[in-house]
Amino acid sequence: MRDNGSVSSPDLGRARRADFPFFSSHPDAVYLDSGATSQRPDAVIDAEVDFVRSDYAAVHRGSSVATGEATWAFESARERVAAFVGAGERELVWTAGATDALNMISLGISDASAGLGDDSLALSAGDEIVLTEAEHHANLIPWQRLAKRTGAVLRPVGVDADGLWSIDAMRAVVTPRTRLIAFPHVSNVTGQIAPVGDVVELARSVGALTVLDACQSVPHMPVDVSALGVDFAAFSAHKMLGPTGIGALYGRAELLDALPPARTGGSMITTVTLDEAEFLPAPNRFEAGTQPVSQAIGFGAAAAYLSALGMGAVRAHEERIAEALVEAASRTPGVRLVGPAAGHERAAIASVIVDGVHAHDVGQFLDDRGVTIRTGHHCAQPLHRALGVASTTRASASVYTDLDDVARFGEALGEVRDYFGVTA
Amino acid sequence: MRDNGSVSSPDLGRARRADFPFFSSHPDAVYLDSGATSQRPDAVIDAEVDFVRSDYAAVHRGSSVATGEATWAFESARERVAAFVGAGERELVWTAGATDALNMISLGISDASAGLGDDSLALSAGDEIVLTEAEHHANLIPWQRLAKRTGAVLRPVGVDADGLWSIDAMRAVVTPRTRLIAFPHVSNVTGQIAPVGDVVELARSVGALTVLDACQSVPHMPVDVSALGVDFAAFSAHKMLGPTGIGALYGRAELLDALPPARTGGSMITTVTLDEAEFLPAPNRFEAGTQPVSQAIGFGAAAAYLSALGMGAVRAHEERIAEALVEAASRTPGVRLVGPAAGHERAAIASVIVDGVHAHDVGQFLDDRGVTIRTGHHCAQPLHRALGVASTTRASASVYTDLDDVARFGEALGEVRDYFGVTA
Amino acid sequence: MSDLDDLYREVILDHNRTPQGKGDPHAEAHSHHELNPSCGDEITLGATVDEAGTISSLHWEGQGCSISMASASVMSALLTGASRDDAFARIEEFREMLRSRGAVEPTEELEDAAAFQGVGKYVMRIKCAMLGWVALEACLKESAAA
Amino acid sequence: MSDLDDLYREVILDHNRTPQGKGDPHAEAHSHHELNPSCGDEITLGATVDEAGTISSLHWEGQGCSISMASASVMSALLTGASRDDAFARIEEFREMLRSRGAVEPTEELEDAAAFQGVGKYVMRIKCAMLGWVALEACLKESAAA
Ligand SMILES: Cc1ncc(COP(=O)(O)O)c(C=O)c1O
Ligand SMILES: Cc1ncc(COP(=O)(O)O)c(C=O)c1O
Repeated sequence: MRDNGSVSSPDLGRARRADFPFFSSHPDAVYLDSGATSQRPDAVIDAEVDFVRSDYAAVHRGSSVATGEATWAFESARERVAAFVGAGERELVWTAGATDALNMISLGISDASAGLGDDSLALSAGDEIVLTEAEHHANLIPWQRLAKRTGAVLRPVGVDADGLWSIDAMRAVVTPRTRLIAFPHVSNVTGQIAPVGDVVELARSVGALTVLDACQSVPHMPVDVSALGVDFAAFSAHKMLGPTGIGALYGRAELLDALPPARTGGSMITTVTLDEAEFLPAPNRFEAGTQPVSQAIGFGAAAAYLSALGMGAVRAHEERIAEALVEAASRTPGVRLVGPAAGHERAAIASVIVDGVHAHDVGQFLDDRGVTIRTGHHCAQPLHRALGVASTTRASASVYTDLDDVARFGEALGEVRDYFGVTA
Repeated sequence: MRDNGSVSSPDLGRARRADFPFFSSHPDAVYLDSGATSQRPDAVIDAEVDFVRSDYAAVHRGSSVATGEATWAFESARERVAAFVGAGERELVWTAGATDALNMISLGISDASAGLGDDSLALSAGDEIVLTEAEHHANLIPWQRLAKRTGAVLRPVGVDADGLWSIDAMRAVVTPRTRLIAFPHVSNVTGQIAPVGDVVELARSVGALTVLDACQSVPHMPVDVSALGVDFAAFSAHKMLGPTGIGALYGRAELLDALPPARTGGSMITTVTLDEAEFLPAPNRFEAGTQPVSQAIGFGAAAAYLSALGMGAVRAHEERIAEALVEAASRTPGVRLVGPAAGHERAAIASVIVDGVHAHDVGQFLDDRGVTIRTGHHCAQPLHRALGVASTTRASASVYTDLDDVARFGEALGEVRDYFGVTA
Repeated sequence: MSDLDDLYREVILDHNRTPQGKGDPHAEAHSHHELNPSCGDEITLGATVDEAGTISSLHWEGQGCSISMASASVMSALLTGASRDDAFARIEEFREMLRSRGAVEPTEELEDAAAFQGVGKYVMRIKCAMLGWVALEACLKESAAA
Repeated sequence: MSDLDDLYREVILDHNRTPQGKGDPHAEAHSHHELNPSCGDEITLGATVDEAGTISSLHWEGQGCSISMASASVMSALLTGASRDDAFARIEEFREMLRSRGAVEPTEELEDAAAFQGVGKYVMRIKCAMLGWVALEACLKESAAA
């Protein structure tokens, strides 16, 4: 289908499929739902399974050699994931996922505001939280709840008809009462990439904290949270070739030590009496209870796998995929592509609206053609409301995605309206 | 070492080891740390790995066939785990672990008390929360935090010199202002088994809710939460032959529908605007974000594995192990066993204090003899303070534990004081 | 017939193009709103039950995929004029057919609604097909209680 | 020598039985409390540094395993009378030896403290061995800042 003769990176795309057992089971699968969750390579599965089969033991509790070795493996995984995103070791907290990480921040600030911990992070009635209309629910509802608990006010940055927000629109919303700006590094619907530097500068100019939803960036491009200068960031392992059940919270060291832990229990304390508990410094203060131990080993292996590919190369590969996705959608009659226009920077995510055919039906048709994509509101109802639709059809890529996949997607997309008898 | 000729169940103990790859890697291991975390059988590891290798896809989001199949597998696992503990399907919430489950309750009640949700669960200043001095930190600190947020007061039920609490002592503490009673089904230090029926009756007499910490019971004996009549219960997969990174919250249907969800984000909502979000009914309202999908499959497989063994048989086996542990500890000079006296009911958990030798040193010595046990305060500092020590040495069993393991533990325990030159 | 064609039978595509029963649900004695949270599809359906227990009038509005819209349409044609008890029975039968994932054959009573049998194979679409039926069920329960 | 005997060398068991430097830490110019949260072991250590920058007096109390107690004892013997800078250097060297998991050989300067080399193999015990040393480090930093 592609006629400009460009090829994707020789090391990525089809060449990588051999590493992913999912593709041995489904050799013809066109898996374009990596934005929802990615497949896992053998290296990740084996790291976890080998650990579970031979080296499994409790970590950070007790003194046995087995515990020592398991703790060592667990902490090495932390170092690896921290290094992968440019965080210090003490700045990386294991969480149940990105959603959990974002809640950890908002619930912690709630407790700080209620006088349960360092009040440097407390919000008062009338303080403002800025976020975008493009937010995934995970980076929206926790702030709604925080606002309800503290009397703070949400100040949304609107999106345009293509679903895009701008730094100018954000500047117009930020005031001296802005205490926190939450925003998506990459939108999971439009693929828009945020001008992080500008947002950080804006936040600093009013003394606000920044919270970066890095779910869709960390798996797909080089991300260095320290260099970006954000205060907090969240991402999930399962979108970056790692296991489900684990994610990470990044926070600048002094902020993490000040943030009250929302989840409490074992292994995060120093001294506990019946009345009081004193908490450890970060990251352990946030890691109450038995941690996702084998998942951390898998997460570390995923970071190592991506590091070996090189995130610059991954981004370059996915830029070519993104271009091809845009081209495929743009050339199909009756299909409207949301997000950045052709020729503009975007992640390898393309959401489309097929005129006259509901997204569920589009999805079912593509599925029948062996093309797995995602339909629905993608946990971004406000953004879809702004786009004027209840749902869209989204294709999203990863390191194993190839231009052939995009071609198969484009082909099937071209047949949808015919099948449902919609006249062009 | 045992001389009374009794043998353990032919189906449990050594016979089961073939199912656990950990023991192929470590054929001589005496693993007596199952109270901290258990080993996983092939059936559990394979269920998860097979799913990840061939059937992996997002669940509950989108409409593809792959998603449908993954969702089906995920929900079947829920049915299995729910049935295993006598819960309805809608009454079982996946959590990151037992600690997370207990926090979900306490944080939800905090929000209810702050006016963010159904106020039938709200606490007011002066309301009382009863718990025991034997509590694991996971069932203590969340209630301390709840008390601080609401002005409620903690009323602890004390333990005696052996670390045991009694229903009489609890009766003396409960008042008409008691709104909630949190207690451990089985103490992770003493192995004491709670008189659940009496506690539930007591709670009902004053209209208080009951929260059962079932971490150390569900893996080791038949537990039917509906028959027990508790309002909430929490347990973890990794202590019952399942994966880390997942646990479960049980709640009576009407309570779960009333409890505000502490963690918010995707997949737990109906309608979301920039200002407001409406939440789904239970269990989904508590399952924000991508769930521990492959871990749920593993958890389901663990429940199936234990069901096949029969929890009655498991308990009978572990009763014999418990007896042997008590005997081994009691016969060793200079060793003090905490918890129920010989001849009394207890779980297969035995914590000891070796006169003149610190628990860490005891643990190191046993470890050198190939006996993995756990040393420390076992996340129960108040209980240890009551016992008059900072730490104890704990042996705990599971389905693969054999009387030989107990014999090796007893032997090594008998040599400890000699090695450290403590005169008898 | 391919799986896809089995899902999107001609009768479904027809009903989707020219839906029956569309009208103001709030003009009826009882109305109910149903939402499929995973895709945002929604239906508001109203029904009036006369003294004899017959569904004398039934109208709905909504937006959604072809399965949910066609299903509401087929149901309108099938159950307008039916007795409440028959309607409950048909709703239950329809649900059973879908949940059985193809194992339970529809009876003749379901008429055109039998065309939705293929939906059972697609777990994620069962909710779509049930949307209008669940809304009617709620209206009927309300009318029975009144 | 077995791994266990390498961990519990004679000098460690001796120091554990008859610890040196025990006394009231609060009588010193600076004192600091250290806790190992995983086991509850704790040490309070006090130190006085004279004008010349020499640790003129050092006392501690605490309870813990043989490794933590013997280590505090050995350190007391080694560093009482040492200059602050030498003490910082020894503390760093001791930490390096433990963290290297046996790879870094101790220098002669560490004297009896070299006996703790075997601890490095046991990840969970490194904190035990460091407990008193970390407390002294905190006291010395405070005295340097004053
Ligand atoms: C009695 C008891 N309660 C709660 C917990 C906490 O469980 P988890 O660490 O799996 O969250 C444990 C285990 O550590 C326990 O033994
Ligand atoms: C932009 C964005 N933010 C947050 C999330 C939530 O991540 P998780 O579901 O892994 O918690 C997702 C993924 O669904 C996402 O794409």
